[in-house]
Amino acid sequence: MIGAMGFAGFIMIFYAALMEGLLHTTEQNATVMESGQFQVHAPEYRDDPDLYTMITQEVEVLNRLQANGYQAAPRLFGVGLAAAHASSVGIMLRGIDPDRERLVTEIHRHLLAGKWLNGDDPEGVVVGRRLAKALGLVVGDELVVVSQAGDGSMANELYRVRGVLKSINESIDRSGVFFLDEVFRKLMVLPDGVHEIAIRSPDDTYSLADHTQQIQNLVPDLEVKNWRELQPVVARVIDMSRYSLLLMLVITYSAVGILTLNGMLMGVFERIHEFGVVKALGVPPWQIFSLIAIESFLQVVFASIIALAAGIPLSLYFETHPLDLTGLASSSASIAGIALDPLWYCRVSVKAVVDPIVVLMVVAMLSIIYPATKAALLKPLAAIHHR
Amino acid sequence: MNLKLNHVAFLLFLMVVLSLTWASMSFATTTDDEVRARLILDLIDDLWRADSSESTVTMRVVTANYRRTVTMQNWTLGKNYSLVRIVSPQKEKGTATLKSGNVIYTYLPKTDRTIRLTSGMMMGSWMGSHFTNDDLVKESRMADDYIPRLGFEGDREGRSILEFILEPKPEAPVVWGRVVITVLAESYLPLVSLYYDEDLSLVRTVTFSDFVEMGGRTLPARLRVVPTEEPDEYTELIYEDIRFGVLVPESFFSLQQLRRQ
Amino acid sequence: MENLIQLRNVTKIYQQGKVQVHAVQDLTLGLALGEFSALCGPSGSGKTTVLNLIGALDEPSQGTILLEGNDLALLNRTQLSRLRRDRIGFVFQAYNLVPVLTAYENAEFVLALQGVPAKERYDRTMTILDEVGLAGLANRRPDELSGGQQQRVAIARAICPEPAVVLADEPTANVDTTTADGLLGLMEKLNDEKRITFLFSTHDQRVMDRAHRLIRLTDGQLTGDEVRR
Amino acid sequence: MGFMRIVFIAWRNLLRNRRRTLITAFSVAFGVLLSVTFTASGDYTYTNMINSSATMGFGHVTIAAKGYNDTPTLTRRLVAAEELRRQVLSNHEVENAYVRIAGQAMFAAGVKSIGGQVIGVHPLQERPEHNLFIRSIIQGILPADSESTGALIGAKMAEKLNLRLGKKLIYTLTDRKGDLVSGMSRVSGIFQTGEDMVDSSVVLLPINRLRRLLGYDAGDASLISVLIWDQRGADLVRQKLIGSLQQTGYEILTWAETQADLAGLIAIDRAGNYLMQFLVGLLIAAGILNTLLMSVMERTREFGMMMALGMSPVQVVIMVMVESLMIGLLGLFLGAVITTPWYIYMAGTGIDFSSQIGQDYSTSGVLVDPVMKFRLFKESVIGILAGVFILTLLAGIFPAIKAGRVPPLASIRGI
Repeated sequence: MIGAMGFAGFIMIFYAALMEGLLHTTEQNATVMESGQFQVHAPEYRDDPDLYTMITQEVEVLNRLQANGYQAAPRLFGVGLAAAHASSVGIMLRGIDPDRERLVTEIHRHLLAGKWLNGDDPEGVVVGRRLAKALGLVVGDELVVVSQAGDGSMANELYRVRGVLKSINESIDRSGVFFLDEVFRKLMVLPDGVHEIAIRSPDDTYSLADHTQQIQNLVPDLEVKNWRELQPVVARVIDMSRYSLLLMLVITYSAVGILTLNGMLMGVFERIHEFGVVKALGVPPWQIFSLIAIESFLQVVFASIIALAAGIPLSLYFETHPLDLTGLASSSASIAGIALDPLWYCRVSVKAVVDPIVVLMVVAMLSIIYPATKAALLKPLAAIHHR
Repeated sequence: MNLKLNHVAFLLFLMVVLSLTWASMSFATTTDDEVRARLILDLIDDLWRADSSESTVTMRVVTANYRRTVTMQNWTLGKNYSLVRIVSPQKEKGTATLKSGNVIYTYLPKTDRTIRLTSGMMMGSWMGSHFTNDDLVKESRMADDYIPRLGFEGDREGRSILEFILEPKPEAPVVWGRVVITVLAESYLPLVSLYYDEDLSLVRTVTFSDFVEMGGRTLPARLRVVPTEEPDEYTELIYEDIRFGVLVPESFFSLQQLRRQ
Repeated sequence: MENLIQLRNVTKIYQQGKVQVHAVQDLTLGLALGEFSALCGPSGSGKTTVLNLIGALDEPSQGTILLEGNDLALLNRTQLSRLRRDRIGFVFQAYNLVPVLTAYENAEFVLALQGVPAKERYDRTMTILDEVGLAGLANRRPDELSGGQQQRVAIARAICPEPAVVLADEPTANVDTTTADGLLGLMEKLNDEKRITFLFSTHDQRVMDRAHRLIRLTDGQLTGDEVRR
Repeated sequence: MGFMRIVFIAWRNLLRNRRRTLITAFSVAFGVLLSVTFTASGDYTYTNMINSSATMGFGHVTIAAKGYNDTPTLTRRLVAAEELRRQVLSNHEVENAYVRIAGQAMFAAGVKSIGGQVIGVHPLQERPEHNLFIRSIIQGILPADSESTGALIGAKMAEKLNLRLGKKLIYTLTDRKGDLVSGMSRVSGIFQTGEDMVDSSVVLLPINRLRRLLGYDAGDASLISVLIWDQRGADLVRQKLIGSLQQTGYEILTWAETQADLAGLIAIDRAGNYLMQFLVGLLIAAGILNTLLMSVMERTREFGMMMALGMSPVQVVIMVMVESLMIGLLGLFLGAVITTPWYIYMAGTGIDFSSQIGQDYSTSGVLVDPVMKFRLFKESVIGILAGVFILTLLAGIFPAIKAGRVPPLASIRGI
């Protein structure tokens, strides 16, 4: 009995942790992969991403954000052309500061081949997956980048492919070329200013909206958007998943509830004979009821301990050793253009651990009311002869 | 997806700009007006572009974000071939654009690469100017695409002028809704051309000035393009020198030649 | 008369915790066809052990047991299972009917195990039920029968397959005197009419009184063997 | 003892403790409900996504020029595509097939321009159910015929290029030799799928005009988009086409190859789905195991007695297994009873999440309606049935063996 309940609790904890992990991973993919949780732009930039619509005094802005606990990464963008092996493709040039970027996103971890940007290698660039395919690029290949620089001149320079990214999102896959920010500035003749600052909040204690407001207060003249506003489609997909997963969870909990009910009912009914004897010895009904209640409670507590003892370590294990579904997705998988990391992590949140235990306890205690009442009110003789 | 590719330098703006305006519209259609218009436009075209030419041009670009001045050399042969090579500034020296029929290449000396223009780059700015690459490519088709007629003939601002209205043919793949060209009545020298969109709103204005004698002809040495949306910006072309009838062989307009410094 | 059952120097030692219990010690005993005998002695004297050994439910630690001349030690589990099914009838102290089966179904249980065809099974079972006086209660479940009636079903179940011997472990322990008399009368009649061999274990005086042979056990040793009739 | 008798006794045993049997069966029934919920929403959603993506131009199966899938340029031609299409259509699995030209293009109007994707179609052949763009028309019509100057463009592109019905759209693309060519169309219709990416880049043009512009021969195209009756048959149809089509120089791909991202998403989602179902299955199996174990322990004496009477351990094991299976079957039955109304409701009406979610909802660039609905494939039903069957069988093994191990001795020594 305890074993069965403990097992149920264990499965529920693991299940809940997997669910949390799934939602969290999707959310992470939406933010940590590339966009960051928040982005700051010059007011008109998002409507018309012009090379000259920049955030000025970026050093001051970055410092202010960092002083308030936010990790912030500056980014520069430009459009141009990349040519290699006799073919050419339109590209989006992205100038970033790898040291700061690392604190905001995890794009540096999503390389298909080669290495991520490094300050020691100014000629090295990292390109998107489909772009590499379209141009037939492999790590080490030369790449000519052509663009119109900030002073109207022809920007063109020879680079070397340092790394090829895994699927990140549609835009990066097809056209992203990453440069060190100083390399980008030199090529594009843009001595100062940035187009975008991506931000990661230090903790989850505030809501997204609160953080957005707080950042807005720090940079009153700039436009601040959180990832839900930046990627409404992804936000909606996640919402939708959340609702359907919630539905699944409710149904699963009900199934566990029925099992527990079953177990508790059987457990009490089986011992009705015993209770009859106790009652014949003169124990009053309310004591019998409490006896059953306390016993059941202890059982559930034991079961919970088993559940926690088994469920938490397993979930924690899968928190660091994700289920690898890479083999299932032949090349990549994406939701609304955002690549999906085919690694399934557990996430051991308080909710994922407490909810199943609470459900278990509530169901168990509810389910003994009927048999315990019955046992308490039973006539001693009938009870002794019960089956 | 295709990006809005500005900034790939190409060619031979001269030829484009000019022939946009004065392309010889060589085939016959009906009205007397049209016949006359074609005749005059042919004359203008001859004025500018003999079988071959060699010229030096300075381009001045003024935008809200930068000003720049570029000097370049330009060769043409017939309607199909042209080659432009930048002489200054030093940073861009040697950058060259070759137009051969429908194909356009750009040579980048800094990286020693030649790039062929693709459809995605068509609407990009040429050399940071107010011309698009598309402007350069489209010229040869101007003749096929528009029907000219004389819209006005008489005095305007104290000068005797002719005003031609070019309407695109119904199925012509051109972006303009109408082009209006004003020339001096006695010399057929161009004064101004106006480009309208399909709703017949003015989109850009090209004015011609500084009529001087060059290469044995009288020509407007200065040409200025002003986009209607940004009236403070402009691109100006100034002819330093032009010679006609120079001997340039077809082989001159080759990829090998393009790379030659 | 040839021995139906032969125990030769049978010893059975149980390991109970750290203590070795000598349940049966060096017992030699023969049982003939048609006997109506009782193993008697106080609790713990080894009666049940002897029945278990004879019923092939347990193996002796030493000695040989022959049933109809077959050495039980030479048979494997399946053969023993078959032997029990075909040659031995059991009547238990606590009736031990299958609670979900009716009186009839319980009685025919072993016949069904033997794979006797349905028609024959029905005829034989109904005849026996009639003989034990339960023909009218054939469709009742055990919990709808009195203790005596349940034990009659158990007896019917034991004799239906016409076994060589019926082993009855304290058959009257759970019933009142009148019922016990009735049951003993029934078994006596079956022994008499059908020549079915019965071996009881008992410490019930009524049983001892009616047994034709009394085998006394004390602390697992044979202390008396008295043939009355 | 015959098998039927064992079944019979097992059945009686289950009836002995009806409440317990019923509750256990109900947990199985719940498992069925859960499994159906998981599987059916998956079956529905995946089919929906796959079919939607198939109607965005490439079909369930795509026949394209070799290498086209990797680098979809207009220089790669599928020669005599019209003839190939006729051959494809003779397969009865094929619902329809469309010859299309698809490639990158630059679209311009006035001084504005935008890069995008051109799809050349036969307007008279196209059917709305196989063409997302036609289904999504909000203004005007598809070009009248394959020679027409009309164009069907996305609402976002219309907005960006400032276009209305009847306005001129210039497109520039690279022809079969790689030269730049331009064409002109007038907007005949505007569509809106709700996804900005699609609505700002796709333009449908009459195929014959494109052919002339690109220098293609009359029967040439980029690809044949094959729509089949049932998306699950894509691989099969592909194999069949590979076997039956003459000519060479083309490749045949399924949606899983042309829409690898979508296939990946579905594969991962499905794996997650299975894992969740597996966990729930484990739970339910544990419930059955618990019940059976309890009932076996209760009946230790009974098993001992039966074996004393000559029943073999194997028969006892079978009996308990049969009990387990019966619980499973009963659970299936109850499951069908409680699942059917739920399924009927969900297959018909579904749960509408649109109040929680805005309108332009899409996944992997394929539109999905925000209604959670059900659909169950035959093989899924069989899967669920088999799953429950195996589950109850597995759950029964341990208690059954335990029952079979009961020594017959226990009975005689009892009470």
